[in-house]
Amino acid sequence: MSDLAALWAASGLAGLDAGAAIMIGVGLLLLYLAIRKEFEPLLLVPIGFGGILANIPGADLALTAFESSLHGGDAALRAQLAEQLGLPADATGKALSTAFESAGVALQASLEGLAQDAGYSHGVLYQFYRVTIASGVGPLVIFMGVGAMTDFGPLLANPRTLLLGAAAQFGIFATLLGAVALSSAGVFDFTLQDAAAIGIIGGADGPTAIYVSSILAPDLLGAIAVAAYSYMALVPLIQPPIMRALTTRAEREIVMVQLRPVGQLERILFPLLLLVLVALLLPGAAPLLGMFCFGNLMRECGVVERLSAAAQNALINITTIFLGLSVGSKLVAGKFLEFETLGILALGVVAFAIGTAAGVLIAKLMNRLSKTPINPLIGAAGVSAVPMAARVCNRVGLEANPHNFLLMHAMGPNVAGVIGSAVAAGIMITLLGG
Amino acid sequence: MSDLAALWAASGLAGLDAGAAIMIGVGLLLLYLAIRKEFEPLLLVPIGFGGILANIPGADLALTAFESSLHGGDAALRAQLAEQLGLPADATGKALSTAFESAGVALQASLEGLAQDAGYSHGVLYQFYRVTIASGVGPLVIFMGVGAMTDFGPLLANPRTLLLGAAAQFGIFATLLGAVALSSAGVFDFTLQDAAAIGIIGGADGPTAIYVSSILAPDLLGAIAVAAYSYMALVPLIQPPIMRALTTRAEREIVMVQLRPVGQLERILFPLLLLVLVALLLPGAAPLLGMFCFGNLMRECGVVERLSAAAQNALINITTIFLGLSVGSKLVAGKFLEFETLGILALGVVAFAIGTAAGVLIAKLMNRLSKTPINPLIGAAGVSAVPMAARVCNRVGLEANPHNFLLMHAMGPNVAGVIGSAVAAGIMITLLGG
Amino acid sequence: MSDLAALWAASGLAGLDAGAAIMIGVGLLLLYLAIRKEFEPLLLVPIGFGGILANIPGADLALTAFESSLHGGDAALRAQLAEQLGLPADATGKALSTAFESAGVALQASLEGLAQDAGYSHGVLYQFYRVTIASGVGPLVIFMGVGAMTDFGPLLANPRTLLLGAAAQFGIFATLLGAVALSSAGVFDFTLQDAAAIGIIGGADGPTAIYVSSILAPDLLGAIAVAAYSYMALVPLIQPPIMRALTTRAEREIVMVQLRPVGQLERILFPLLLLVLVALLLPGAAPLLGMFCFGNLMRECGVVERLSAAAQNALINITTIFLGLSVGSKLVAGKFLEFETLGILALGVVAFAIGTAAGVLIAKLMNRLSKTPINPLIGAAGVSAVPMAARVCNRVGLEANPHNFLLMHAMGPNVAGVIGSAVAAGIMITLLGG
Amino acid sequence: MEESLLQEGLDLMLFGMLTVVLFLALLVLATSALSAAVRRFAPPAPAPIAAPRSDAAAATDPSPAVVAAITAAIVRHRHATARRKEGP
Amino acid sequence: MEESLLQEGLDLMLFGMLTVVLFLALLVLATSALSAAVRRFAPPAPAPIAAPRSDAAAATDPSPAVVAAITAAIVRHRHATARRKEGP
Amino acid sequence: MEESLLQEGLDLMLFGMLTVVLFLALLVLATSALSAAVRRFAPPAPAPIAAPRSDAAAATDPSPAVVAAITAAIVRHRHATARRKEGP
Ligand code: NA
Ligand code: NA
Ligand code: NA
Repeated sequence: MSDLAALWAASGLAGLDAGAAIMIGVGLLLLYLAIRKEFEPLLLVPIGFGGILANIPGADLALTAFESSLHGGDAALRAQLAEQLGLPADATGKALSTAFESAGVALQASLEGLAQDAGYSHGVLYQFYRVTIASGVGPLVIFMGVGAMTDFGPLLANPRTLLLGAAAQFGIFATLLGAVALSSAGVFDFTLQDAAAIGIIGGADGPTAIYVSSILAPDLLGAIAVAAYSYMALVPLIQPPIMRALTTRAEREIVMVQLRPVGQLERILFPLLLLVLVALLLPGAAPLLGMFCFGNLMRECGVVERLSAAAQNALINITTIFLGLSVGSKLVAGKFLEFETLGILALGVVAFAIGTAAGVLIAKLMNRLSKTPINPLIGAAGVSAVPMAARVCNRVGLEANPHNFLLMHAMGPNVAGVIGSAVAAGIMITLLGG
Repeated sequence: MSDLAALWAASGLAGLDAGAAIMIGVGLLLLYLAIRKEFEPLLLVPIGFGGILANIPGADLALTAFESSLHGGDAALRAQLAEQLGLPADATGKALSTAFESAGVALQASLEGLAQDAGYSHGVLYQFYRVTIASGVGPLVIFMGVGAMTDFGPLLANPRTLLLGAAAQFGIFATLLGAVALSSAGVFDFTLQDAAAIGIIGGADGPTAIYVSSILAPDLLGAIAVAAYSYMALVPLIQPPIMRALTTRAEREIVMVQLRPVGQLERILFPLLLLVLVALLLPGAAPLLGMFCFGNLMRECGVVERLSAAAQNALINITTIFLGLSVGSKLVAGKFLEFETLGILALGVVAFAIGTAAGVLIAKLMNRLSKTPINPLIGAAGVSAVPMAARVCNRVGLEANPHNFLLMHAMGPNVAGVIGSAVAAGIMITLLGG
Repeated sequence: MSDLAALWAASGLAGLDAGAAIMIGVGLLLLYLAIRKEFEPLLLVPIGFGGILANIPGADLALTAFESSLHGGDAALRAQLAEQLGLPADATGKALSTAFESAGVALQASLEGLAQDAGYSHGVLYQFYRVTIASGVGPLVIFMGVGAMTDFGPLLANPRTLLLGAAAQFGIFATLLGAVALSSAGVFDFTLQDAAAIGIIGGADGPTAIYVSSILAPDLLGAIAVAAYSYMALVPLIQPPIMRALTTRAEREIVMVQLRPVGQLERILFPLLLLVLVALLLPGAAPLLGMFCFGNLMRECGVVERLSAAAQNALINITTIFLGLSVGSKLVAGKFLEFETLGILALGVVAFAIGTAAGVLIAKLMNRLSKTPINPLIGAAGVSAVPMAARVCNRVGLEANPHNFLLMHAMGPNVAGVIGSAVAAGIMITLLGG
Repeated sequence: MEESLLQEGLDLMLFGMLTVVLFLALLVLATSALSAAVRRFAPPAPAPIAAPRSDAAAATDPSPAVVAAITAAIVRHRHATARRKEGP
Repeated sequence: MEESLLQEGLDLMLFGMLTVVLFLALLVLATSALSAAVRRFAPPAPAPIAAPRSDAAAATDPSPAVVAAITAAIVRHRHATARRKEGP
Repeated sequence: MEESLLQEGLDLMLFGMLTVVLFLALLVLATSALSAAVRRFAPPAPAPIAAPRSDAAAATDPSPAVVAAITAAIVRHRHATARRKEGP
């Protein structure tokens, strides 16, 4: 009979609390959005599934050995852990967790060792998290693959569009300020680091958002990644009203000059130029932009097709699977079902809207100052969300003039937006990280 | 001349003992079976080769730095290690090993550090083992890939066949009892954990067997994995006599109802349904079945083809290479050339036989109770060994009726057997693990 | 304003010293050679790019947390680190580094932990280095892939060519002696380990050179890998003059006997034979030749096509990317811009030349002793540099006799050279490693 | 230990087998309910069970000779890409 | 903390946005200079911007039917290779 | 150190080179014996040395035009699959 009792005690139903149930529901909702609504499915399918796995009561897939041991009923072990942390033997699990997080690396390792000695082990999702996100490697490898998939041709043909990519980053910084203002007003309790990580949602770049929040605000990573990918998927709904509101029909009808052809040498030299500028001026952006330029150089140099193909296929796909599951491992009730998450979701959509507006307005300004016409719609592509935002520009443009194809013109600001948010990320990590 | 002496002392011939020579022979035998007899070559080629590499005298490829240092002649280091382990300075290597295994994580790390300081390093096969098996990650990634390759259509068209997959797991538990009985009788010396890991051979599922024994009985892992894959390859020899003995010709001639088509929505919802049931009732099975369902969802959802292809190709192939070599690293003389290994091999084949018989008999029972005809041969497919067992059913069925194709009907119990043994694995890990 | 000051302090321009600037130039030069001159681009593109990334001032991508912390200005942390290392609180960064390198594993881990507690983290290139090179795994995986790409047919058809592969390794040992002689003469300051690692450049095998120097001379790894790959690319320039100087036109015109067909069974048994010989006689070569034989067995056995394809494509390409970046991480000014590097470059080209000459001369000798004709040009292919050296033989042979195709005949010594340098590597690691 | 090893093994067998059967029986019920619900509320377009999605694409059915030629080309292509162009 | 959180946020916004704009403006200048230099000293052979290198290979332009057949064959081939031949 | 560095280097060269030559000479003998045994006890079906297994499949030998079309299709297919459909 003891077996039956043990099985029941270990079963999910016995351990299920409201938080875990809600989070499993959130995971299913993300899967629904990803599969049925095609919301960025490459990331949201693994994230949603990882979120469900992380919340299975009793399985502890997203926990370290130490965290698992706090769920277990071993009083002697607990007293031992508490003693090492300088707490009384009857300290709550919450108190032990908090003390653990502020402990040093050596003490943490020692506590994990004690938990492992007692038979607890690291959950598999935690192991994925440690290797792909805590190390910082996962988003960088994705970024390398994105670089290997990126065509800088349209940008090189019209380098002015880099300014549109810069303008759209205003969404990031305005949102940062908004988060800080809401905290100052006492609505939320975000630190400056939290605010920066939330702002980066406005960069509309998944790996950048994951990278920044893994450094500045790991506790918010789940909510930030979900918001970033969800809003990237919602770009076709969020952007068009703003684009229409800020432009006249005449502006939307502007036909742009045919892009000149770009040769291979320019394509090879551009990632190196960008790398050197980053190296000299913004080393904080070097991990992200360095890997991005490396991927792009492999693509364009024409002599390492094997490596470029690996970066664009096997490597990025494998990394995406584990990165998604790892992000999902952060969707645990204690960290996601907080009032702050609502703030993150609200601020995220504001960030997208401001970025879109800034891009369009600067494009209008450039149109005044320059004699080469720019259709202001392509400013909206500066938020990145490659290539969705560029397609939205194209579609809104076609509404105004059915013969005016803006897609290629919008690809310039679109990839410029990737560079822009990586630059913004580098600045924030330099000033707030460490 | 000292060079010559050093080379000779380091050479394999100087260090070769009978155990290593026999194990190299065992490795060559596995390669012969894999290549010439096509015994599950995807696993047995790496396992056999890894077994040879692990037994090269003096190369210490499968050993940690600490284990390597015990082979070295450094008396001062040895005294230091013995002192930390609380043993006298002249303790034997065996005594040091035993003390090391029962030491805590912190002390083990400290001893490994001392050995590394003295110039010893972890062997490459040990490193593969630590990353793919000790972490538990390798079998889970394989299981994800298997999920991405699994077609649940036949099972969904005829869900009753899940019961056949359940019935065949009787082989697992009967073998467990047999192993325990032999231990009680004093023939072998298996613990309950060992018995459970041996029983899982009857699950006819390689990754499940490796996963369970890596947790419950790491010392037996080599023998268990070799038995599991060898008997999976022998399914065409083991099963038909049992199938024929337990059925009449009339039963073998039964023609089954054509399977109904299964739509995509059912295919998408099934892995989610299974996941939720596992989450609520059997969290111990969550790692295995969670990854399996994740792979299957990627396959069926239709929006992440890139990831599904990666899981089915690059990722599973790469993991298989390293998993096989890691299993091979456990084929060292000291652990494999034991009387227990004979017991494992004998019990393994019994497990297959009992599982086959149980599947066939329950299919006959279902045939009595239900009016929809079931050909009892397909019960044998419930052991899994996908898709070999289903092909065997088809072949034995064609002997009786050359126009009766059972393949698709047998795929239902076949994949049900995968679920069934993962469930059994979860129960055993919950009750006996940790 | 403090932000502006912080950004400037963190910027590359503020931190740029001459060494870093020169090394960035070296990285760009390597990229130029790789892309424009097609110098082994698969390795030199990642190595060159990694070299640039490693030298970005302030980004610390190639440093551990401890090393990064020495660049930071935290005096309290520094005093703490110095105290643990038994140094005065005002010790220089150089002194701390030196003390760290000679500290034990446990103390190093503790110091890294302190640096991480203070907010420093391991750079991404350092993480790649630790996983692919420090562990020894990267070169071995590449070697497995090379094995899976290697056709031993020509070698099996004419096994005598193995002796040419042996002869060409004289380049390795002569260079070792040269390096030692220069050190004895006081020109350089190479240890015996350094000399061996430099000599291995003459093996003309990238992964072997990286593997050996990662064990015997990690500080020289960057220069050695760059020299090895550069000279492999320069084989078409280095070898022909030597080949022409040492042979008469009549010798170069020798037509060789058509190679016999080689069956699958021989192809399967050869890697096993080689493995057994290595196991018995030279376990020090077991990691390299074991993985090489494993790859070749997967290729030839015909039953694991999936695994062979993975080893030849996804796995080797992914590993090449990270291995190249990791080698690049060793191209930091402090270690590369030394007078020793010039010595390595000079000795490397000598090694190639001696190896080429030895191969040709032994082929001439064999031609005297045997009645089956051997074109002495194919002796030059014994240095390996697969398949470039074989192509060079073919080209030089065609100059003498436009109808004499030596390519297939040269493939025998070419792959024999791979075995030969792995054997030499094993000897050196056995005698000098640990 | 209050129970003998054999008793423990017997317990484990009984509970284990029972749990496996109950779990899979529950899965039969749940799957049947799921299928019924799906077929009621979202009837799928009929598609033969043995045909994976990709076969639909293959329905244009090129002649075996063409398939053979194509396969050869693919093999050759793969082989070519797998070749060791430069010795890594 | 001498500054309020809000003040810090405002500073960060101003400096951050300014740096982004300046960096990308510098990149505009550098890129334009680069392009000018390349087109002056190493004029590229003209190639339409929208055409990636691989399209050149596609210029033989097989008929849609042939492409469909080939695609089907590739899919079938991939499917076949992806199949679980032996249960790993 | 009883020997000078130079003496050690010389020793290492002599022993190293000798070992390499002896090992590969032994391999020549063993390989020759292996080949003789295989050809005696299991004579292989003759196959030209330069033809890897896959070329057998290519023996149906489609015309260059067909191969070109197929290659284009494969390249296009690969390119298409490599494209960044959704921005990961
Ligand atoms: Na952006
Ligand atoms: Na099973
Ligand atoms: Na060589």
